[in-house]
Amino acid sequence: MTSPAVRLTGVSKHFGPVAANRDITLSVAPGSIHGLLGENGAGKSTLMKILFGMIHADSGAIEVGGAPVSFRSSADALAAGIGMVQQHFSLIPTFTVVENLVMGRGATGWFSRWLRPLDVKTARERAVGLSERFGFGLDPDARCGTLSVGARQKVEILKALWGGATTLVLDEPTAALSPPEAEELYLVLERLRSEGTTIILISHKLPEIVRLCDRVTVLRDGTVVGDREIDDEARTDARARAGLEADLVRLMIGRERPETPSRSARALDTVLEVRGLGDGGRFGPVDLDVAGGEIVAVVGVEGNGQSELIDLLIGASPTRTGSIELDGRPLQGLSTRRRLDSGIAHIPEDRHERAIADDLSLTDNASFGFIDGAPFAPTRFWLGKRARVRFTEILIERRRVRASSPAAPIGSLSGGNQQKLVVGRELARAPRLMIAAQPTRGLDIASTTAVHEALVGLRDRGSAVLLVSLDLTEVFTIADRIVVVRGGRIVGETSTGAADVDRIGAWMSGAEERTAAA
Amino acid sequence: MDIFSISLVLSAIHLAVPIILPMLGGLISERSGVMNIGLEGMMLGGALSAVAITFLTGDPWVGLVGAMISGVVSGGILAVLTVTLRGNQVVASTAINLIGAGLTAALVPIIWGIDGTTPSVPKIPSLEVPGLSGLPVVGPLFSGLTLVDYGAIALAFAVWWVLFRTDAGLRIRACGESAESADAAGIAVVRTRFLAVTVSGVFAALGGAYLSIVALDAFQAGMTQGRGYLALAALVFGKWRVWPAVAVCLAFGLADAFALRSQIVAPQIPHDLLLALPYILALVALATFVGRTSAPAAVGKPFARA
Amino acid sequence: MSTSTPQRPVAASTTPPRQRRASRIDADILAALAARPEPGARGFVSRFVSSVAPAGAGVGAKAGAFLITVSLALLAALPIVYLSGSDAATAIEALLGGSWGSGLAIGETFVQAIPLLISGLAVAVAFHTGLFNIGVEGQLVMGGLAAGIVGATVDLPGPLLLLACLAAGVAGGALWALIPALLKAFRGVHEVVTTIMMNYIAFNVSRFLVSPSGPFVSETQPSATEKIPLEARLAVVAPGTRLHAGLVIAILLVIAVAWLLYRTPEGFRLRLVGANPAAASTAGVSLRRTVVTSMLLSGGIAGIAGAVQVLGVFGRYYDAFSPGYGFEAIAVALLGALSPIGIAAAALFFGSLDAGAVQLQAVAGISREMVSVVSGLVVAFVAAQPAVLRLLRHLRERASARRAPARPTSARRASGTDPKDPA
Amino acid sequence: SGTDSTDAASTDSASDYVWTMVTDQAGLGDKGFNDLAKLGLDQSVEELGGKAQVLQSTDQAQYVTNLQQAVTSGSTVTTGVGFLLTDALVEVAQANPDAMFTLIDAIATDEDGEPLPNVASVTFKEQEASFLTGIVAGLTTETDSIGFVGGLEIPAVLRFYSGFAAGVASVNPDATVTPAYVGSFADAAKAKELALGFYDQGSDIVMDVAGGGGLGIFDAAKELGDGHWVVSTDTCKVDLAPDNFLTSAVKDVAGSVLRENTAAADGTFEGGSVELGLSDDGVGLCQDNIDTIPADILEKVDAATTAITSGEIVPPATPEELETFEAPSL
Ligand SMILES: Nc1ncnc2c1ncn2[C@@H]1O[C@H](COP(=O)(O)OP(=O)(O)OP(=O)(O)O)[C@@H](O)[C@H]1O
Ligand SMILES: Nc1ncnc2c1ncn2[C@@H]1O[C@H](COP(=O)(O)OP(=O)(O)OP(=O)(O)O)[C@@H](O)[C@H]1O
Ligand SMILES: [Mg+2]
Ligand SMILES: [Mg+2]
Repeated sequence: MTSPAVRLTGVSKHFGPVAANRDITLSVAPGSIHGLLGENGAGKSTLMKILFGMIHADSGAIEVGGAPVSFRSSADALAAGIGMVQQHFSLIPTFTVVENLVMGRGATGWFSRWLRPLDVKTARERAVGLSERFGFGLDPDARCGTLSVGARQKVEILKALWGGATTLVLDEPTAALSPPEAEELYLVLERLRSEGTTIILISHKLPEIVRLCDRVTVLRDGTVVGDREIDDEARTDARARAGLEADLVRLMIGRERPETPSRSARALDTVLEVRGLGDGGRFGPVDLDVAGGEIVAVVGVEGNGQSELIDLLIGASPTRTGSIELDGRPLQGLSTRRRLDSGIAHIPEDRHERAIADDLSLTDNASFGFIDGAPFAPTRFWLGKRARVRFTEILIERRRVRASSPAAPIGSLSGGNQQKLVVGRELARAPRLMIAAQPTRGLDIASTTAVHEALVGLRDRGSAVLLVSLDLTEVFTIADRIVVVRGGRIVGETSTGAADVDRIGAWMSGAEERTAAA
Repeated sequence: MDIFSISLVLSAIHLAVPIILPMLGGLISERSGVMNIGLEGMMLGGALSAVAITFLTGDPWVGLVGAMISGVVSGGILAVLTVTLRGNQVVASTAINLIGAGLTAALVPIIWGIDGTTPSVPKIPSLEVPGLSGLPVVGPLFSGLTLVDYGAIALAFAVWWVLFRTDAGLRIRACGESAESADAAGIAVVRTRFLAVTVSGVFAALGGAYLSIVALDAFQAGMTQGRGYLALAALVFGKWRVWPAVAVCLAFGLADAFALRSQIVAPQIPHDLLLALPYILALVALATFVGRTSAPAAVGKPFARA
Repeated sequence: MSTSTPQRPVAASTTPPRQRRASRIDADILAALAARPEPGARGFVSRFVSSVAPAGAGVGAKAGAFLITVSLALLAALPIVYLSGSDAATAIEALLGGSWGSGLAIGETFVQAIPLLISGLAVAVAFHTGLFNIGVEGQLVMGGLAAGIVGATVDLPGPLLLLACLAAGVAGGALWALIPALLKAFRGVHEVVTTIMMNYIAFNVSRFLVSPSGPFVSETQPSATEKIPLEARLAVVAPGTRLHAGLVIAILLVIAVAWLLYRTPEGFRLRLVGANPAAASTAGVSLRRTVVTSMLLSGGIAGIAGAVQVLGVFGRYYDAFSPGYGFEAIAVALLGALSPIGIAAAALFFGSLDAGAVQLQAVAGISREMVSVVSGLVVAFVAAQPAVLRLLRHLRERASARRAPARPTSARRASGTDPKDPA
Repeated sequence: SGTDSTDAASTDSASDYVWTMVTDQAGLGDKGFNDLAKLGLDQSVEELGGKAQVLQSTDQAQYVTNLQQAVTSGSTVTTGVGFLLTDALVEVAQANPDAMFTLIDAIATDEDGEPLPNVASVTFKEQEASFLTGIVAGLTTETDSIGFVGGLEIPAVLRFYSGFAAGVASVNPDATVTPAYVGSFADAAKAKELALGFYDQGSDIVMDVAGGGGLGIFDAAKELGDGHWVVSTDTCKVDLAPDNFLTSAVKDVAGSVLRENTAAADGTFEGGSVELGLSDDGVGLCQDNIDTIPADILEKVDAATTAITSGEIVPPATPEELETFEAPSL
């Protein structure tokens, strides 16, 4: 028996009073894909960062290829053949793809590091080579900030492989990918495995774990609660598969999988009416109607106009052509504040960028958009605090946010709990139209269900919901109608009941048009 | 008489170099993610050290080395405060400014027994470039500059080369854009920033030494007269890029030289307003064609591993 | 079926957008809000104070760290004391005696602290919005100049003239902040460079106006305006000292700024834009408007600082009356952790050093330059204060870990429990 | 350094005089009135005994504090140096009518403009001394172009300028004197570039009224070598550039401080104001290098001195007076 590619023994890590990892032992067979499952905050990323040398464990041992190692930094881990794709992008937006790839890896030795020009040419060739090998089609000189999320994820993978890693850690790599993109990634991972690379995959998506992994370890509250072999039977046989998934869910959350909300659409009057909408650039013209009591999902490969559509709807970018009407009242020309007041709510896609301010308290974060006028600001010179605290407590209760106190900075909460507060805040606007962009990205199963419940509840009370999502499972679970965007236009539309995944995939990738043209 | 002579250019260079050097220091530091508004204090340290060492050894070149050592010390202190101890970068820089201004002024009477201004010391001589200094029109340029002036441009080139052409530069800039990303890429963020901040002290100190043993031949309390802040402004103005920022420094130098000299040919214009001219022009330039500026993304944020 | 919300049409308590007096909010939540009991009643003062002091580490820990910091700094200053031929006891006695040793000394401490306090508030207001206003010095000078000019040239009865001078100070400072504000808001030009430029312009323009050929120079006193009538100045409030009514203005400003930042919608917007501009604009806050507001407020407050010096200390505008209050204010604001109360404490601390400096010179023979080194050391240790706080926390944890051997704490329990959570 | 409190006190216990001065913001090391006043203080200790005490101010708000501190610490005579201290000194002098003060470079008066009884205000007719330097410069220049570098445009600087320009005009009507300012009394690097500008534009003499910036003016002249002259102010500064130093318009601040202190020691101290000129030896031409000045020039200087002391010539003190000044022929 060969020694495991990676073995962690008795690893513990505390952050202040929080035990993120407790006495974890994990062994990964070489050339396998090993899944790591667990709810938000279970300690998956922490464990992998310890393996990658970015975090120092309080105790425990690491072996790589049978030999004990001690990593002082990720440089050591990289040198030992471990590459890692972080949960959050660790690319530098202002750098080009090549620069991101070679950064920190270019040269050794005083002279070549400080004086010799960086060999960009060779690096570029290598980048193009690697990119072609996996069919990524990346432009090595593009600035990463201009790339689509999918392309960025690809750069991250190249970066992890750049130094010739034999063990690759991927922390939720598909969270931001559309189904076709995720599919591409699966092929890459399978190919890497067949070439002998060991892969550790963290994910909240059970189907992909089952499809790819040879073995899976489940963490809960910082400890290992179980370990499962995944065989071909589970992959092929639907019953075996359902059984395995249920088993994993139980391990993860300690109870049965929560039920997904039912669908009971009853379309009412049109709430949102968009005609010929364009931003004067590559977006539009777009026509779109969303009725009350309806959830309409906008799907498409990331970067095909979803964020432009949202910005136009909320007034973050000016409407150049066309019109937007909410309950018959035109919105174009109104400021974001006025649009919120007219009944739009918005769960932004990138939580840290646009939905919350990490350093402010939960109370302040819950107050976004509620600070003018009653009930919290009866006059311009008074913004009450006690009422806002009570309001926050109500949100915390209703949305089951796990937080120590309304006064805690929201940055101290786990992502899932931050998201629950944001959802609660937006629901509290009693919106006529809810725009929910990737509302469950990175959330574990329980939190995802909670968000879905909220959106469905809103719909059932007669509001319109515009769901922008990459997660087709989510779309099929809660949406009533699906529109597909590509290149800034709507290229297909179907009711969920009649929807066909392959057809939607074809719309997204543009294959539909190509076949039509042919 | 014509004010637009080659000696105006020479004067502009003399006024620009003591801004260029600290600007380069600030650029290195900020590109690595540490805001350095302590350039002024570091300059004063360098100016005094240069004179003190020159006074002791009689050799201004050794004095220049002395200034660099003082820059290592002042930059090192800022690095300890901001990088090692993760203190607030603005507060730490302010401390450097206060200590720099106070200590240099206090040391003059302690070392020389007189207040304010030190005795004259040998200064770095200007360099006659054989052949070129005899040229018509531009000749004076090649006899009125010192090796340090050429050195400043060489250093600007070196900074540009290292920051934007080498592996080390990519590492430094990565630290300035996102310490976490740099860390994940295996870059030693703390070591890189420490080095960058220390080197920024050396550059600032050289700028101070330029004033005391190149432009002049003595140290005077407070002789930097806000050039450290001006360097900071030039750096931001130049959007944290080497050549645009050097150009801004040269423009400041030229505008200053022009404001000073235009009094000679046009004494009727209120000179206080003439002297404000460089700054007004800068504002106009900023308002019209310079526009949006954004700092390296990680500037001001201390970095700590979990 | 697990939808927890009852099937009821969405109801919002809201008025049409044009005559908005209320935020749009779910009627259900509004009802819950009304039904919910107040959280434990606390006195107004304690609530206000706790809201003014920023969240985070406990006040005790902060005060402790501050004391440690200052003690370390003074320890580090000892070599300077000996270098100056004095000894620790004399120096400390001189420093404390000169700043807190008598009514007169306390008055001096306050006189020195007032401009630092007010301009520290100016720096902080901008900082809260994420703006680094290095231009407080220039704004302060222009505020002082405007007050001095109005006081010397306008003919009004005393108290009215005083008000006019203060208003002119606000206007002068705000005007000087307007250009950087507009350039930042509409052209994205970094405020650091524009405010530095505005400083230099302020120094030159103000100097010109009171130069021999300038329009506002006094006939008897060079580089200054004419004196402001006594009745229009800030009166001395503590007889026998120089402590003037600027103190009242400073205290009012501390309250007003705290109020503004933590108790008004506008203050919320300022802090929100500082905390995360993209989130702010997504939440309907206009970045441009807020940036301009913040800079104007900052400049206006800086202008008051200048006006208060002119009206309370000098009785006329002097060129170069400010030794760099606006720059020192940056350290004061950050030392005070940007909270108004903290800034007041920090300003008093620097004021004590400035007032004590006189005795340090006269009694302990420590030169004014060395006093500046001592301030620098204090600031350096203040910069290192987070490290001190970390060290304290580390020591405490170590101590408690020794007492109670590690008990497993789950991530979940540590971050608070929710009784209704089914998990 | 800051305070010389130990100078003579221990040796001469018979006298417990405390001679105090309070500087303005420029402080010691200005090579101008602060340093000169300090010299007067040291001379007082030497001649009258007691001890000297210097209180330096970092900012304007400290003037009152420092002056009051001086009084409280038992200062015999407190000298305030510089016109910026006027308001503060008046305030403290009125609050301490029994204390004795000297004010240099300005006049202390009460609200009605009456001189204070316990303050000796000493001002100088800088224009008379600089008139003489103007004569030297006017007769020395070969290019008939003379530069004037001021720090800031303040009355004392203008007195130097007006007297100097008048002096030049009275001996060399063809020569021009062009004023220019650095914008600071402490920026030697800029002062140097300004002086270089003058020399580059054909001036062979530059007058330095730039305070600490003078260092730069001398450095410019040294760099250019022979034939580039500097006329200085306040003190003789031969040692800064022996080959380029032409002459200087000096102010006897030290003597005035000593005189007032002596009066206090003798019990003859009197308030009021004196304006010192050539006739009182309050100002004059630098004597340190007088032997290097050609005899024919010195002749003219002497003639002018006589004319000024007799009141025949009244050198202009402001640019306005300069406009209407009729240059006498000497
Ligand atoms: N740097 C840190 N400082 C303090 N606490 C931390 C830190 N990093 C993680 N934690 C805490 O440690 C616990 C484990 O976090 P970790 O990121 O490993 O979870 P995870 O399993 O990756 O969750 P997710 O699915 O949300 O990514 C959480 O309670 C988290 O709040
Ligand atoms: N930066 C900002 N972003 C968004 N809204 C703001 C901002 N500043 C002020 N406001 C809003 O403007 C109001 C004060 O300004 P103003 O009186 O001009 O507006 P208003 O009367 O509420 O609305 P209207 O635009 O209809 O006049 C505040 O009540 C606040 O709601
Ligand atoms: Mg994670
Ligand atoms: Mg209105």
